[in-house]
Amino acid sequence: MDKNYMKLEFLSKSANESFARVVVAAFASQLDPTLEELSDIKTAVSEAVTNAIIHGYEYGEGVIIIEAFIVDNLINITIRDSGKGIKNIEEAMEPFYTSKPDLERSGMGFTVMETFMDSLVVESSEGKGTVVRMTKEIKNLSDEER
Amino acid sequence: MDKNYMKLEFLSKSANESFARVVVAAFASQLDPTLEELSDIKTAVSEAVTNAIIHGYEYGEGVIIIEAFIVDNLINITIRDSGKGIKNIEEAMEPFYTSKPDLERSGMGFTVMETFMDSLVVESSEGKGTVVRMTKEIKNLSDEER
Amino acid sequence: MFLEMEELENNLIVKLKGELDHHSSEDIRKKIDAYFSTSSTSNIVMDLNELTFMDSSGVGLIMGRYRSAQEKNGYLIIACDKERIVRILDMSGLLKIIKLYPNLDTAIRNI
Amino acid sequence: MFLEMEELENNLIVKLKGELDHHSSEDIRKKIDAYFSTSSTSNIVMDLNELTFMDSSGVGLIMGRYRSAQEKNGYLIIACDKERIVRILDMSGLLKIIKLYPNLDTAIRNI
Ligand SMILES: Nc1ncnc2c1ncn2[C@@H]1O[C@H](COP(=O)(O)OP(=O)(O)O)[C@@H](O)[C@H]1O
Ligand SMILES: Nc1ncnc2c1ncn2[C@@H]1O[C@H](COP(=O)(O)OP(=O)(O)O)[C@@H](O)[C@H]1O
Repeated sequence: MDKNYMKLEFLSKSANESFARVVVAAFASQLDPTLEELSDIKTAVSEAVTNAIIHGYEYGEGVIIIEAFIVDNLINITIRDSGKGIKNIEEAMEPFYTSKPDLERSGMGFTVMETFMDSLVVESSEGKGTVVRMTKEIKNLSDEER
Repeated sequence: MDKNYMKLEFLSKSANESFARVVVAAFASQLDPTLEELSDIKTAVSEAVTNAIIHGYEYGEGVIIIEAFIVDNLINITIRDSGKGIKNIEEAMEPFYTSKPDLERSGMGFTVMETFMDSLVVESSEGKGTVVRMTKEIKNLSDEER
Repeated sequence: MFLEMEELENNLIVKLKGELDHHSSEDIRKKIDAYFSTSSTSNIVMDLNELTFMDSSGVGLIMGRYRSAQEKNGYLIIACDKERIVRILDMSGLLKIIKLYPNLDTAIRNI
Repeated sequence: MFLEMEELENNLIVKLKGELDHHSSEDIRKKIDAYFSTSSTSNIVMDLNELTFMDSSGVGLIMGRYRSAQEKNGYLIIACDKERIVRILDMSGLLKIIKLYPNLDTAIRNI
């Protein structure tokens, strides 16, 4: 795969969490990733989309936008909401930090994204929304290495 | 499923034909369709996306946009390109009509869409592009009826 | 998309597996044509029973190979009992000119 | 997402199957809580071996049920040997306070 691009918009409904995972996984599968790499991507996307629904839109109506670019064997994924935004990004990204412990959030979302992807950048502005950018290189293992 | 919406944009590459099918099928599966209904939708989407790639953009670069709405148990799918458009829509929709017999097209694309979906509307303007609108009601059969 | 080809007397047996759409049919067409054009066989038997998806691009692929066989004074027959695929073949008028058998064994016995 | 619950002596055995995310965990939580709050059992055994997906929402679900068990002076243990899920549990510090066994049989024998 030389280059490819897709953009997906959908409503901030929790039923769309699994939909978002399937879409990004189907797109990423053009790079012939291992099952492990595909699960890494699905997990990271799930975290970011869930955050947009719970924290960004606080269960209200909103649109979530996922963009994914493929260049050679790198996949670049951006997940964007126009929700309430994050005041202190550094604090938000700390393991175990959550602003919604009452909703049984673990505060591990960003940590999971960081662990499973190669890079993670979060941009946010209060009242405007949040953008999560992640990249992952797909190793393209030969069949024996899998 | 009360109401849901998604919009997908992607490049007019033939490798994205199967990607588009997976995305629409994953979205439609929220209505709990039978395998048969899901295949109907996948086939119709495949025809419209293939047409955008071959006829709309004539294998050149372009963006294809799919929108899907769910309202109760109806799914409404729109596939749009900004390609060369269709001069005579009536003729184009006739079974066996193809402008590209040399490419081994059968001229059956629109007929397949009409057969597998409940409704099909095609809008097009030369030099601007084509919009294909299709709907299908998902019967929500009980387990015994499947 | 997988493709298996095998010669049996005067017949080229072509087994298709997976999803046959416009994208995959381009590659399949080239492979069949490359094989068939240099093979001494003149008939083609297409086994579609392991396809999990086919749209009208499949019809174009089959029509094209039907013509290649005709050019060698041979013919093409299809092995398929998947309802959905048979429906598309029927809709396209292919079954008026091409013989259909439910499976490869029956197709071969009736060549 | 499927859920199976069964009482075994003082333990509520909870088997989760499918994809455990924020969406499915809401439903699962309600069902476990409704059962456990009226049950005479005080421990929870969570079998995660048939999960095909879990993200950090699963961690929240498990932490919450761990607390419910504590409130009944019981405890929660996990049966799981899926590497990816164990990794998320470990990352979240859950394995410092919750015992993990590779499968349900071993978990039950060691309650
Ligand atoms: N899209 C978002 N919009 C607003 N706030 C967010 C968003 N994503 C994350 N946050 C903030 O960052 C915190 C940490 O996020 P995360 O690590 O995913 O943990 P959790 O979702 O379990 O709270 C959240 O509790 C929330 O305050
Ligand atoms: N998106 C499109 N843009 C431009 N022309 C189109 C488009 N879709 C269909 N057409 C025209 O309509 C004709 C019939 O389409 P179809 O029934 O799908 O058959 P086929 O794709 O096999 O040609 C095409 O040959 C083409 O001329």
